[in-house]
Parts: sequence; C-alpha cells; structure tokens
Amino acid sequence: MEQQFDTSKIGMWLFLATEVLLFGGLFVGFGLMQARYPQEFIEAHEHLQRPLGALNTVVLLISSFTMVMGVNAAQRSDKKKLVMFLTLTIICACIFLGVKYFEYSHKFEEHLLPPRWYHAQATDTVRDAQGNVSHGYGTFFAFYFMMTGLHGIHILVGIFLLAWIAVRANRGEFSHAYYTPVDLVGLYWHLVDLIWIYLFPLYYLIK
Amino acid sequence: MSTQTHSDKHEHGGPAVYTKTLLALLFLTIVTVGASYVDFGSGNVVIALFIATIKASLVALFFMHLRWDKPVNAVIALAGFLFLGIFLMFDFIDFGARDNLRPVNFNGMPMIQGASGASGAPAAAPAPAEKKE
Amino acid sequence: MEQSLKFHSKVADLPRPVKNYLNNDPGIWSWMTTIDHKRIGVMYLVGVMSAFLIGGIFALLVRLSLLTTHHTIFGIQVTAEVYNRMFTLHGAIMVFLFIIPSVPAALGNFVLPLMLGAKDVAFPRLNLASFYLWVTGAVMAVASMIIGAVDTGWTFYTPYSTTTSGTVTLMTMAVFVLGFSSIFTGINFVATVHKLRAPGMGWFDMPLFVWGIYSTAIIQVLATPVLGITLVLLALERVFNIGIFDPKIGGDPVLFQHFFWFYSHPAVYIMILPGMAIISELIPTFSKKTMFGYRAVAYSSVSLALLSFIVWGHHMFVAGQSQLATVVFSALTFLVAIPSGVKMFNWLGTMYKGNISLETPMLYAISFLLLFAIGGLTGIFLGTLSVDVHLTDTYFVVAHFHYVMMGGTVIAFIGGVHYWWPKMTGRMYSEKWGAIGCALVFWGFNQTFLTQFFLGSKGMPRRYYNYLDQFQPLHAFSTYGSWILGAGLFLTAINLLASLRKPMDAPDNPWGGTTLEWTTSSPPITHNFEDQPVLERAPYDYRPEVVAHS
Amino acid sequence: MEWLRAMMLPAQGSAFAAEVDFVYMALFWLSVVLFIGIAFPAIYFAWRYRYKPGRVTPHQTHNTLLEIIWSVIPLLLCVGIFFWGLNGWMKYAVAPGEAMEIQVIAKKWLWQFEYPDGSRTVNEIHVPANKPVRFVMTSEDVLHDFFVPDMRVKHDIVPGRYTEVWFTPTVLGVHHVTCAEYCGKGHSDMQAKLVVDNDVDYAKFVETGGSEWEDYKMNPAAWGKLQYERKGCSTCHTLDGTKIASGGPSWKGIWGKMEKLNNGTEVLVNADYVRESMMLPSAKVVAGFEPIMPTFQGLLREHEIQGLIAFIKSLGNDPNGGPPAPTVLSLPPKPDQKK
Repeated sequence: MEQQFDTSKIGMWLFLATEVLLFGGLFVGFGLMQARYPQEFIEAHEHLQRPLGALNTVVLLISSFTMVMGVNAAQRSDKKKLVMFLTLTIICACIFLGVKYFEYSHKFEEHLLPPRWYHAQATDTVRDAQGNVSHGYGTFFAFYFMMTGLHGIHILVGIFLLAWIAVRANRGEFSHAYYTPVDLVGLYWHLVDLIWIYLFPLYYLIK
Repeated sequence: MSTQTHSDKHEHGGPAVYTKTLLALLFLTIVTVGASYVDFGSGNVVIALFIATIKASLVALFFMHLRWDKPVNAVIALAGFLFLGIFLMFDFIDFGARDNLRPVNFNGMPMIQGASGASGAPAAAPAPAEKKE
Repeated sequence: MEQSLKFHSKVADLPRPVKNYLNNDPGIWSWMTTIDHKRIGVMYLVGVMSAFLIGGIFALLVRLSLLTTHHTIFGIQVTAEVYNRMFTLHGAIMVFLFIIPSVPAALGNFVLPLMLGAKDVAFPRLNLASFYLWVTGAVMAVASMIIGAVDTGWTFYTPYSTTTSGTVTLMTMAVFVLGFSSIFTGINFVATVHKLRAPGMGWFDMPLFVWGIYSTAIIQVLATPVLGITLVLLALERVFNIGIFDPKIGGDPVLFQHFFWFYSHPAVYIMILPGMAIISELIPTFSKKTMFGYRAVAYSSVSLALLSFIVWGHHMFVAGQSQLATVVFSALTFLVAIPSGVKMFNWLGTMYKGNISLETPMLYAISFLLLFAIGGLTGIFLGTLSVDVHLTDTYFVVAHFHYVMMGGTVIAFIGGVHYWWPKMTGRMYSEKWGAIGCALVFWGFNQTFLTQFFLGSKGMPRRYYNYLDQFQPLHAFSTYGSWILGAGLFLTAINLLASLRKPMDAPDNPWGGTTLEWTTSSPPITHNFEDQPVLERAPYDYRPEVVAHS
Repeated sequence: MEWLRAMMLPAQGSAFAAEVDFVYMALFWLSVVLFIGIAFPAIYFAWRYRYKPGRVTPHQTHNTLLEIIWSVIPLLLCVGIFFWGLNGWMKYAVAPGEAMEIQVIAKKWLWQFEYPDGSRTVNEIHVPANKPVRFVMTSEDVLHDFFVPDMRVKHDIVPGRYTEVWFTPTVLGVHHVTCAEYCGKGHSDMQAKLVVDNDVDYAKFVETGGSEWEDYKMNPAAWGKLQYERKGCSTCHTLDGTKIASGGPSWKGIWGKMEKLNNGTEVLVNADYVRESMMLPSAKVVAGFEPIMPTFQGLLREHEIQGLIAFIKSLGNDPNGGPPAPTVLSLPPKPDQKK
C-alpha cells in the first residue's frame, strides 16, 4: 500500500511537471509578446477589472485551503468533514467560474478579442499612419483568452474530479489507510491554484 | 497535532498550519494588489512576480506537502520550473538581441499576401477598427 | 540453429511452462483490454512496424520520383503538390508514429519491467491508455492523409502551415494526441524505474538499457507538453487567427520555430538515446565481457538528456534568430559531442579483448557504430557556424539526420528486435538470412545517404521537386541504394515473420545475457517471474566464477 | 586535393567561399581520421577477438584516466572548431558599411530585386565584381531562403521583418540563386540568376536593364518570350492552352479574342488590355480565374512590356472570330531609362 501510494504520487508529480510546461509555453509566448508590444499590453490590461481578479484569487486560495483540509480529514478517516470540505471546494470553483463568465461576457460585449475580431477602443494610442490600431491589443486578448481559458478548462476538469471524489468519499471508500485519489486530486487542484497565482499579477496587475 | 486517530505517517501539517498558510497567502494577495496601485516603474513586474513566487512556494510547500514529502517529488516539481526557465531564457536571448533592420529605400513593410487562416479572412484586413457592427 | 545456441547454458532449461503470456488468455478481446506490459509492447511493435512500412513506402516513392528529372513513378506523372505531400507524410509518419514510440514504447514496454525484475510497469492501465492514444493519433494522421492532404513538411513551419489548404489542423491534432501517448509512456517509465526495481538492485545495478530509457522518459515528460501547446497554438492560429505566429496580424513566425524545436530537438534524443541503450546491451552480451565504463555510459545518457534541452537553436542559425542566440547555441551544441564520444569509446573498450561472436544483433551493433560515427562526425560540420551557413537546409542535413535517425536508431531498433525476438516469441529466426538482411540494409543505406552528403555540399537544397541536371547522376545512385535498402528490410521482415511458423524452440537465454529478462522462460509467463527475482550480481559481469555461480 | 574539393563543393564565387571551403576540408580530413579511429578498432576487434569457446575475457570495469582523456581531448577539439567556425561566421554576419544595398522581396514563387536607384528586376540580379553587396530581404507571404551556393551564403527571409546577407563577388559570370526554405508548390522553381558583371557591363545593365535589349530591335516577340521566362510569367501562364492550378489563363490564341470577365462583361484582348493586365491585374479578371496575379507596375521597363505584347500576339489569333490583330506594331518609344 505504502509502495503504491508513493508510486502514484511520483506519477502525479510527473504529470504536474508536464502541466507546468504546457502552461509554460503560453507564459513564454506571453512574455515575448509583451516585450514586443509593451505599450499595447499596458493599455489593454486596463480593460481587465482588478477587483474581480483579486476576488477570484481569494476564492481560489480559499478553495485550496478547503482542499487541503479535506485531505487532512481523509487522513483522519473523518468521512463527514471530508465530504464537507470537498463540497466547499466545489462551491469555490463554481464561484470562480461564475466570475470568469461575467468577465468573459464583458470582454465579448466590448469586442476585446483576438486580433481578427478586436475593435479599437478610444484609449488605444498605438496606431499606424492610417489610424489603424496596432495588432498588439488583439494579441493581448488572444493570450488572455487562451491562458485563462486553458486554466478554466482545468477548473472544469477539477470540478468533475472533486465531485467524483466526493461521491466516493460519501460511500465511505476512503480512510487513513487508503486515500490516494483524494491526495492526487488535491495535488491537481493546488497546481491549478498555483498557476492562477501567476496569471493574476501578469494580467491584472502588471504595468 | 493529530493524535486523535490512529497515528499515520502521511499526516503532516494539520489545520493550524494550513490556516496560517491561508492567512499568509491572503495577506500577500492584499500586498500585491496594493503594490500595483503604486508606480515603481519597471519594479512593478519584479515585485508582482516576486510575491507570486512566494505565494506559489507556500502552496507547494504546505498545501502540496512538499515540505514533508520525499525529495524526489520536489526534484520533479523543480525540474518542471527549471526547464521552463531555460525555455524562457534562451527565447529572450534571441528576442532581446535582434536588430531592427531596414533597407535604405524603406517605404513601409510590403503587404503580406495569402489567406490568413483557414477561414479565408480577406487579405490585408489589418484594421478591425474599421469594422462596424 | 546450432550456432545460435552456442552460449546456451549447459544447465538444462527449466521445464517450459505450458501457459505463457501469449497463450494464457487467448482471444482478440483479451489482447485489446490487456494491461500486461508484454502484450502492450507486442501491440506497439505491430503498430510501429505498420507505420514504418507506410513511411517506408512514401520514402521509396519520394526517391523514385527523384530518379530522373521527368518526375514519373511507373510512368505516372508526379506533380509538385503530390511530391510535397509525399515527403511530408514520410517525415511525419516516421518521426511521430514510428521512431519516437519505436524503442521506448515497443521494446521498452516489453523489456523494461523484465529487466527490473518487476511484474509490470507502475501504471498498467495508463500504459494501455497510452497505446490507445497512439492508435487514435495514428487513425487521425491516416484520416488527414485520406480526406485531404498535408504539404507543410513534418516541421509545420509557419506561416506556410497556417495559410496552406489541406487538413493541417487534423494532422496537428493527431500529433498532439501522439504527444500525450508519449508523455504517458514517459511518466510510466520514470515511476517504474524509481519504485519497481527488484530487491537488491541499486541505481548502478540497473542494465544500461534501463538508464537509456529512463533518460528518454525524462525528456518525454518535460519536452512533449511544449509540443502539445505549440500544436494547439498552431491550430488556433489556423482557425481563429490569434496572431502569435502569423506575421500578417503581428505575430512572429520565428517564435514558432523556437516552440517547435524546444520539443523537437530533445525529441531527437527521445529517438537516439534508446538506440544507444540497445547498443549498450548488445555489445557486452556478444563480447562476453564486462561492460567497460558502466558509470560513464550511464551518466552520459543522463547528460545527453539534459544537454538536449539547451541546443535547439542550432536548427535556426540562418532562420532569423539573433546573432547572439546563434553563437550561444553553437557553443552549447559542441558539448553534445562529449557524452556521445564517451559512449562510443566505452563500447570499443568493451569489445577490446572480448570474445566476440557475430550473431545478427551484434552485426547490427557494429553497423550502428560505423553509421553513428558518420552521423556524429557530420554533425560537427553542421555545428560549425561558418560551414553550417552553406550546408543547412541542403541534402547534407537530410543525410546527416538519416545517419543518426536511421543509421543510429532504426539500426539499433532492428538489432534490438532480433536480440529480444526469442524472448518475445519463443522462436529463433534464421541466422543466415538475418546476416544477409543486415548486410543489404547496411549497403543500401550507405549508398542512399552517403551520396546525399555530396549532393548537399554541392548545393542541392532539401524538399526540392525539381533539381538541376548536374545532380541527376547522384540522385539516381541514391535511388538505386534505396531499392537495396528496401530489399534488405523486406528480407529481414520475412525472416522474422517466417520464424513464427516454427514451434517454440528458443532457449531461455540464447545469447548468454546477464540481465534479468534472460532468467525467465521464453516467452515469459504472464506475471514475468515464478518467484520475485533478487539481484545477485551486477549486469554484464562475465567473470567465469560469477557466470558459473548463476 | 583541389579535385576533391571541387568534387564536394560548388565553384568559389567569393573570397569568403574559399575560407569556408578551407574549414570544410579541414573538418572533412579530421572526420576521415576520426572515422577510421572508430571503424578500424570496431572491425579489427570483431575479427581479432572473434568467438572461441571457453575463452575467458578480462574483467575490466573502468579506467578513470581513459575516461578523462577521451572526454577532455574531444572537448578541446570542439572548443577549437567552435572558435574557428565563429571566426568565419563573423565575416558573414557583419556587412561592411560601404556595401551596395539591394532590396530583395521574395514571394511565391519569384524573386524581386530593387536597386538603390529604384529600378527593379525579377529573378535576375546584376552586381558589379569585387564590390561588397548587401541584400536586405523580406517576404510577402511565407518563409523563403536566399541561398547562393557559389558564395556560400544563405539566410531565411521572414515575412514581417528584414534579414540580410552580404558577399563580395569576385568571379565574373552567372551564379545560381535558389530558395532553400520550403515554400510550397513552386519551391524548387524559385530560382534566380546572379550575374557578376565587370564595370562596363554593369553600367550598361543599369542603363538598359540587360544586354539582351539589343535583340529587341531584331525580334520583339523573341525578346518578349525571354521576358515571359524571366519575369515569372511562366509560373502561371502556359503557352499550350492548358491551365495551371491557381494560375492564370494560357496565352495561346487569346490575341484578338473577346474574353468573358468574372463580372459578366467582355473585353477585347489587345495591346491596351494586355498592358492593363500587367499593371492593374485585378481590374479585369477573366471569368473562371482568381484575382491572384501581382502587379508588375515598376517591375517592367517599357520595352519589356512591348516585347510581351508582341510575344502574345505572335502566339496566334483566336480562330473563332474577333477582329484581326493589327499587323503593324507601332514603333516602341525609347527605352524607359531609370536612373
């Protein structure tokens, strides 16, 4: 049992390393494009609502906390608390997605979209001789949607995993002797949180 | 701090540690949001990423149990970030050192031909600004 | 037959078990749902061999249409579009469907747990999932060939790949899926090596094949996700114009090359490291001599894996990256020569004063030494900046990477298949025809690709449908070589398949190997070993007292 | 050993080529020595220590000194080669300030060159001998690569930005320019002629755009045929009535024909229409074709346009009606001398 638990954990960490590099490609692309269009990126990020981003950060941090409390409950074979904390985590995840939905629809309304659909805003100052705005604005939102979108997909997958774990926990399948799935889903969930910890300042805060 | 059930060697940390970690994370979130309202010039990026890294380390060490875990898992996690760092560093070696070449009789970049994407958006439509709903 | 049994231990084999992994649970369904690493390995072997066949046919067709300047194949006119699709499919199939999964997923799956004395890999179900992802990717790739066409070259360079018509999006998604198949294999093998070694087996008691596969798995885990995100970006660029790679809307096509080669250069080592790993098994076994410099070879595998991540820019010396980056990448590239050389010299050191018998696998091992030497030495030309400017994007590069990929990996792979064939199938093939096949492959390969070094240095660019008349004789010579190569491979395949008609006659340890897979029956039982093996001696220890004891 | 060099490498068109070749040949001989150093022991050991039943092999596990030797010596060798390559490459990478500049625009699938005086050529460059010349290049569609084997230079051409190569041609005559980065269907046909002229010929080229201009006076249609081949017309237009996929109409038998246009109207193919089609190709597109032809405004000198018109006319009338073509070609104006 001990052996299998350790093996699963190594496997999970290897998977998390691939996740880091999967997101990493997008972070590298974002960094290079920001270096290419510094002014555009600064102006474009003003369109993101800082309070909503901060709210989502807090929600995800709390969900991480409830998750780790859930794992702790599983280690103590406390079925009731485990189910409760998993439910709380799912609720936090749903709040996060709700806020994201609100933000996304706002962006769509204002046509703050990738280059092909981007509509110039009054505040966009980088323009060519004909008055066309730079592609950099659209590029910013292309990255915004790709990175938060990929992150959102991970949240969605996480909700399903958490629900699955919660159902199994409710059936009493986990105890201090066997809680590997809870631990692994927990690791996944923390990674999703960890990535958001970087996304938040990069998109909402950096000047 | 967890002797109420059968002592299990996996169990580390415990609610008190986790609560303290959460409070630290929330505090750092307030700090980083606050710092973003102050203009430090290019220092803003450094400060924001520095605080983010502290937060990420807290999550990894306490929530993800790396502080107590077998070292191999920490090595794997660090390897992920190390190779990401390599990727980023060499790309910046390229992008940061490119020269911006122009011919002597430069009169604007030539228009780039070809369908842009499979949907066949009209060629040379760089100005979404002109589109009207 | 009698010859191949010459190392066979004087001690009689254990009685052959009635039930082995092949006949234990017959029926297609039990194969398709199996989580036995040996069966998955065999299914992978069948799969990658089919891909090799398709890719090989495309290769022969490409060579055939280059035979003369008339561009006909059996009298049928080949247009430039058709030619471009053929070389694209040849490259994409060979790289993504064949070479990358060939040694790790087919042979590695079969042999690695046996070598470690384990019952199975760490995550058997993940292993099966990896195989089905491979099948899905293969089906998608074939579908993209049938319902449309891809003419981008296997490198998918933007902006050509974002603007050309055809089923590029489907093909990139196929490669994306294949990437995850590769990641799952990698995760599995790293965890297996860490946790499932037999009692008594420390890190430096592992066979060198395991070291090679372990290093490969590290690359698979850390580099492949970047390929995944690159292909997603490419598909998004094609469908939604997100403007990262397309210069028309403010993107940077050279950025795509960085993304692509950050994976695809390490991928070269996903291909060659397992090949080297096989050679490190073959040489001590057939030299009947202790592996010389075991630790040096093991470390060189790991250091090659790590170096592979910091040299990708040498594919882009003239592509428009900054001059600083070019110089840095050139300098780092030369470092690769050191661990490669260390391996080479240690193999020769192992052969020195050995007791060398030239069975088919050893013939492939010696072929590997010669061909990989040429592949490696021509790499020095390409790493040297001033010379690379002239040689890059010409047939010189084509010849160089075929010497490494085909002369290195594929030759080692075929050698490995011959080496473990008795263990996998329980049958011996004909040594005579095996040797003839090897000779034909060696000759045909050299005639095909040595010629291309001269074409390239003369200034023949790669991926050319038309060429200047002055190149015609060399092209024709190369094409004739491809026929010999094809004949040799065909003969080899027939020889192996013909052995399947025979009764199971292979002894448990036909070559006198010292690693754990030779201590179980041929073919092994479903759970690999009757009793959990305990490691009693280090691998490749051929001292008489040790051999006698075991 | 010159024959060996000539067997492996193209002619040398510049001093830089000779330098690259020297490094190449040095590496070649080094490789031969190292290859023998690997192949000989491999084959010799296989023979010398061939299998004998019962022979006992020595138990040699490792030799640290040997490992260090065969790590450090190749390392030193590699460091040396790196700096040698870097030394040559620096000359390639940095163009001298006084170099004459030619702008290169690559597109599917032709080369367009623009001289400092604004005059342009397609698929043919003339450069003066023994003067450094610098090519500043960009692409209008996908990646291309400007490769001159005789000069040993090559560089990718990237849409959306400029890259450069330079060399000092020293050998008079024609050298080959070829595209070395895959760019689609016409990749291997994307060739150009690099003509290295002496001062007199180069001055003449600058004046007329090419020495063949003299031929024009004798046979306008033949001159036009030359332009057809050289200016890239042949990439899209055939002379035998067949249609090239994503190309333009064949020129056979179109003179004097009433062509249906894709807007439903018709147009008579005469000198005016042909000229307009070269200058404003999208204005009147023949039905069934895409408006994909690039404009040749500024790319063709007046006498080249005249030659092409004469050439199309020489390909014959449409047999099914239309007024006959004028039989007398009006005298061409003086060649448009671009300065």
